[in-house]
Amino acid sequence: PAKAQERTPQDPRLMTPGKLTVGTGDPVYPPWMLDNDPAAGKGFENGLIYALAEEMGFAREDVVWVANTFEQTIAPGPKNFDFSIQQISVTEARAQVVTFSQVYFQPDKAVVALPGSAVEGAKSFDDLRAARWGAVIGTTDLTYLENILGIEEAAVYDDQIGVFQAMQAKQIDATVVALPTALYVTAVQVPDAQIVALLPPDENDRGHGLLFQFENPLVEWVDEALSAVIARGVVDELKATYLVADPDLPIITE
Amino acid sequence: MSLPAGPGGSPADGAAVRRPAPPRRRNEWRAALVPTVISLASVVIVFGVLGWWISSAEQWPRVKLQFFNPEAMAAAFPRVLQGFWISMRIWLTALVCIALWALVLALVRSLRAPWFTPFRLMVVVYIDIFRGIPVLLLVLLFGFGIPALNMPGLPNSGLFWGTVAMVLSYSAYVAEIYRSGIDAVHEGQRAAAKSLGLSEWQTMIHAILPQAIRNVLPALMNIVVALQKDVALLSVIGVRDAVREAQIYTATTFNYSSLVVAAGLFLLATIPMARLADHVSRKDRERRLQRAG
Amino acid sequence: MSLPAGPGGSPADGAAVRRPAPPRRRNEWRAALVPTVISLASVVIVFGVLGWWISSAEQWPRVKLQFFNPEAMAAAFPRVLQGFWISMRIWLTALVCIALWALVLALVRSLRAPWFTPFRLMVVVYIDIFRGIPVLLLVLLFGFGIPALNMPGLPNSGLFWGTVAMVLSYSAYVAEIYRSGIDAVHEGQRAAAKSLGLSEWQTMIHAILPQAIRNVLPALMNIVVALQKDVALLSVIGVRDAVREAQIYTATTFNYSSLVVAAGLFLLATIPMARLADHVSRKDRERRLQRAG
Amino acid sequence: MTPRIEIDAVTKYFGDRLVLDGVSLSVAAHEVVCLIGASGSGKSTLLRCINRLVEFDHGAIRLDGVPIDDKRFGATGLQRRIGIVFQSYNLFPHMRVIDNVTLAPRKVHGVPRAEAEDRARQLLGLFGMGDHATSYPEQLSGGQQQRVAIVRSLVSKPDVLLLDEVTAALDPELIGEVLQIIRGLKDEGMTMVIVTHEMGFARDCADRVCFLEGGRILEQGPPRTLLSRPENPRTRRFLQRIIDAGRL
Amino acid sequence: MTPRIEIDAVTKYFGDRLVLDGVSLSVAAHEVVCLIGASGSGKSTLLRCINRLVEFDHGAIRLDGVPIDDKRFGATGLQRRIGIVFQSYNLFPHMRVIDNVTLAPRKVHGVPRAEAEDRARQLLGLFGMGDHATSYPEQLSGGQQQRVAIVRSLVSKPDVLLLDEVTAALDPELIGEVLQIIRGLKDEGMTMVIVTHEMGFARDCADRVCFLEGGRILEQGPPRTLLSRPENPRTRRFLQRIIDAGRL
Ligand SMILES: Nc1ncnc2c1ncn2[C@@H]1O[C@H](COP(=O)(O)OP(=O)(O)OP(=O)(O)O)[C@@H](O)[C@H]1O
Ligand SMILES: Nc1ncnc2c1ncn2[C@@H]1O[C@H](COP(=O)(O)OP(=O)(O)OP(=O)(O)O)[C@@H](O)[C@H]1O
Ligand SMILES: [Mg+2]
Ligand SMILES: [Mg+2]
Repeated sequence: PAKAQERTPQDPRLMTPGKLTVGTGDPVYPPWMLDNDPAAGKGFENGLIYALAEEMGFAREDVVWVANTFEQTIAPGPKNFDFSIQQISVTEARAQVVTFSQVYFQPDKAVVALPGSAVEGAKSFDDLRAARWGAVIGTTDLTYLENILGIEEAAVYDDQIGVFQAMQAKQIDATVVALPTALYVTAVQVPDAQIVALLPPDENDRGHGLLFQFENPLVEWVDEALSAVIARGVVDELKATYLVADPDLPIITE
Repeated sequence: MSLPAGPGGSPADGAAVRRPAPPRRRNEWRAALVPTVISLASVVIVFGVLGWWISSAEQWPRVKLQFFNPEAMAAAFPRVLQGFWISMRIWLTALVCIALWALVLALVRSLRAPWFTPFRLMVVVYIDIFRGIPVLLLVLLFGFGIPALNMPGLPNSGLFWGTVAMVLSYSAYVAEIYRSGIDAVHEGQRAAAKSLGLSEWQTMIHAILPQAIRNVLPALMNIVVALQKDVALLSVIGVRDAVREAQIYTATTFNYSSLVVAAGLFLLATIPMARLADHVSRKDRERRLQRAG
Repeated sequence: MSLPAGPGGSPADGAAVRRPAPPRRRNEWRAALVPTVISLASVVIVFGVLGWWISSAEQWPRVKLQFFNPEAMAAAFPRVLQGFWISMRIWLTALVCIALWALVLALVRSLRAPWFTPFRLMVVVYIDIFRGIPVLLLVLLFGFGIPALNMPGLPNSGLFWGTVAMVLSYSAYVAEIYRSGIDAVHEGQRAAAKSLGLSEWQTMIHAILPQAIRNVLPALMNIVVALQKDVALLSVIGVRDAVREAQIYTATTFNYSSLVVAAGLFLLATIPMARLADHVSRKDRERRLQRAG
Repeated sequence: MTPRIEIDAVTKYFGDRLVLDGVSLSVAAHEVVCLIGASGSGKSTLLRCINRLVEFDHGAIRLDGVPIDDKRFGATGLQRRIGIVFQSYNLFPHMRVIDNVTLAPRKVHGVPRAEAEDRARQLLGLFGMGDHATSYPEQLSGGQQQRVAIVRSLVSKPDVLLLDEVTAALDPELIGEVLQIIRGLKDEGMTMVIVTHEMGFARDCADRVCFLEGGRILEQGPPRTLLSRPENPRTRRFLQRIIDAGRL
Repeated sequence: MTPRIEIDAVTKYFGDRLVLDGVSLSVAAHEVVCLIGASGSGKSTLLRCINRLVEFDHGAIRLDGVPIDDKRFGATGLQRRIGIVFQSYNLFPHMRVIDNVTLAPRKVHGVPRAEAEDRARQLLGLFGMGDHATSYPEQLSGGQQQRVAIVRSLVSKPDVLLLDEVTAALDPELIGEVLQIIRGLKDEGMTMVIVTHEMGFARDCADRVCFLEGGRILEQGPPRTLLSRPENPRTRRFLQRIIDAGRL
């Protein structure tokens, strides 16, 4: 009977059969999720989850959100969620200790700085290398700075607020962030700051995926549902709603 | 004139003639008045100039907005207070456990019988290691590692194991403080207790420890105050203490005022305690000076 | 038989008859052997069972993979070592500054002249506040707040101001430790120094402080060790110390072994120091027991 | 009759230093023996060997014929029967006088608090310290502290009292006070071994005086004989120096 | 001739407690005055007033006619001219003997180290401590420590030496040793004020003995007179108790 219930909302392999338990950050940031409230369904990531849940046969109220710190999400041992969504990039090393779904989104990177900074009017990577950089720990932004731009001594902060504080204190000139985050920060949180340029994607960064406990058997089922959702154009729709960029921004490629 | 004056000569204070002693000179206060005024004035001036200088900086309003914003403080207060209760509960629990476990460590390190030699050594190693390893790592190792092992019979709560890690780490520090207090108690006290027939254990409890702890009260207060804030380390394993709540607010609003609120709450809790410890030390010292009959 | 034995009677030790004294009893070691063996064995057994129990847990390989993975350690090592040098540099600089500034605070709090009353009060307030506020907040306030003010003439390096914040905070703790050491120096030492014509200042420097610091060596060692790890707090303002480098590795690979590497480096630095401090204390104590002539 | 205390060729090393070199001495019940000798001659060490504060290397010490490390004494029997008073009093500064005195009865001998305090108050009263039961030691004068220390060692009704330079830290007036108390104990028949520098007191009070040097008893005898006509030249030299210092 | 030290109706309170009650005393150059009296009678306080370790409330103390708080002495002039030795030695335990002795000359009086050490070694040799210059105080016996303390106060060539129960913590043999040294100082003409409980020494050595009680000088006179035929009944009672204690 258990086998028969697999791949239904009553799947015994779920944290709580009948519920889809989804981990996320604490707090959650726009535009990934708006208003620090995943359950409201406003935002790119929670929008995606509700579409996915529907695809898997869950009712909207059967989606249960659990807030976790980054450390809790990556800790060994049993997790308190079926999977977690938190702009987590899929990499080889990480895949040794957790299991990822397929990639659902590959963000562009953007250079953000205050007006009058050293990166304003930069035309090439060489121009960018002359500036002082900062990034947030646990993101692929730092890897991007080091591997693509070749910046050695980037400062690393706990969160975006640290990065922008350092910018205002004139301790760094600019940062690289995922474009959606850049859009939100420059629009709402630090209106002074602006997107200076867009950067090409990192081939080694495969993009965001859902994070499962290592060798969680649910992956197949979720992957299938995710493919269906992507095929339906849901992701593109969400991108258009929450993650649009100014088409006139300059792009620096080398 | 090397001849000594006789008892009758020179201004000797005869026992028969008894003048009343002049009253105690009361102008000590007045003597201290001028310097007090001057130094208070200098303090006011120094701080005034500093304050004026800072607040006249062009960027001051922005910094003020981000660190000392009354509205943000008010908004953050309820959540931070809620976290503060959690901080306090963990803090008090950990304090009790640390006090006891550190005592065990210190006692083992202070016992003299040959039976204890290897245990003494173990305690030295324990202290070196647990003091040397960053608490953060211990919290991660215990808070995630042990529950992950999924051992039957062991509790599974990250909070529990995180607190255990804090206790193990802080105990190493406190044990060293206890030990310095115990070492400072005079050897004669041990001899006296032993000669009364007290066992080594009773000697410790009744004779040595009460004196040892008084010896190191300020250092212990340091630990008590530091621990209160280090409870925040448990936030990596998901505990929402005061600092964590403040940081969540900070991260969402890009405003540090919530941390100032948390700091205010900590001060409210620690300052009375610091004053109490001072008071105890002072009374102790005074008793030592004042002698009856 | 209440009559005392005369000098000639009973086994009196005549000065004329001189037997060689029996040699010192050397079996103290042997007396300690059995308990040593037993307790060592018990230690081995306890740890053996614990180790076996943990490593037999079904999930142990996974925990081991994330915390004690030799490959990850090797991979993280160069970056962590690089961060470790930064930690060490900040640590040593801060240690020197803390030692001096805390000394000033402790001295002001210990001076007796009425001139100093308001300054004494200020120091009490300073200690209460800087000890009570989370270092994290101070580091943020100084590391971001002051440079953001953009004041002419002030450096705007976050590292500089973050270190200043650490120094201000830790000095409050160390000042309290110094003070307890100063209070423990016997009053007679002050009187002696004063009677030799030493000024209050010289009395402190030459007579009181050297004794005070010896009194509180273990508590000071605690601070030295704790500070080394708390340098990691500067990482919130972007400093890449050993812990931060380890965390970066952890965040990219989801593997905590890098933190174990950092812990190992810290232990390498602190254990020899702790042994040195113990050695100094022990020699001090031994000198006190051993008397010439 | 077996002597109350029998010290039989006791040898003690501290590290490699020979501190007691085959000391033999027996003390009868109700006898008062004074130990005199230069600083470092081993007087305190000998006294501390008797109640096992110090473990010796060779020889034997017997109390009423039973070796002091015999199992028959149990954990605390020896301490109950042999009290010691130290030069520096060694009262517990964090306890009131009454708690200092009743600590051993209550914690070691299991006497109920009320009973222990009754007896303690009675003894304190006897020694003129009735009013100070609730004072802390630091609030008392040296003589008062020393009296409390004596009461503390008497409260368990020991058979033997060991006194180690109990007057050395006192001023002359207080010395008189404490010596008077010891005389009283002698009159009541207490067996005592007393280390003292008060030769006058030794002369008045002791049944026997022993002169120690270099960890050996060089000479012993009734006080009148030993203090006035010492046989050993070293004893003579020691006493001469004491006389020079204005004592005796 | 002005007296070397002139104490003129000095009154001192500790809190509300009257400790010195209008004490007047003058000490001529080369005179040795002994202060005796019960514990708490104010002897140490009087001594400490003389070199300003304690500030008094009323009255005046003059050194060679100059008030001791006069600006003419500067910061350290008084301490250079008046040395004091304490009962508990108060040597600095973290300094070697030679550093203890040369601290004041080097740091206060600006004597170069070599010169200061030369003089110190010479004095230490004089007092039989030449071999112990590099020992730490804790490695010395009480008598040796006390000798170092005396050397330390003599090294700046003071005109007056104040001695506060310098033998109280010593055993009788060491007492003799230290008293011998003080006799030597007297023979060299040092002006001294000595608080002592050694009546024998006071009798031999003092030019005058003062008996203090309750912060007042009740009686003073040449030692033979005061110690043998005291006029004041309280002095008599005090001396009687000392005699009972076996001293004098
Ligand atoms: N715990 C100890 N460790 C090492 N040596 C010690 C110890 N206790 C005493 N000694 C040494 O043993 C010797 C005898 O000491 P003891 O205290 O018995 O002498 P004493 O006759 O009582 O002298 P005093 O009159 O100074 O009290 C001394 O040389 C002393 O330094
Ligand atoms: N610093 C102080 N604070 C308060 N009271 C003090 C202080 N120093 C001394 N006294 C008190 O002043 C009185 C006189 O003390 P002082 O030390 O001069 O006596 P003394 O004659 O030297 O006695 P002793 O023979 O015990 O040394 C005592 O009652 C003492 O308690
Ligand atoms: Mg002794
Ligand atoms: Mg005195």
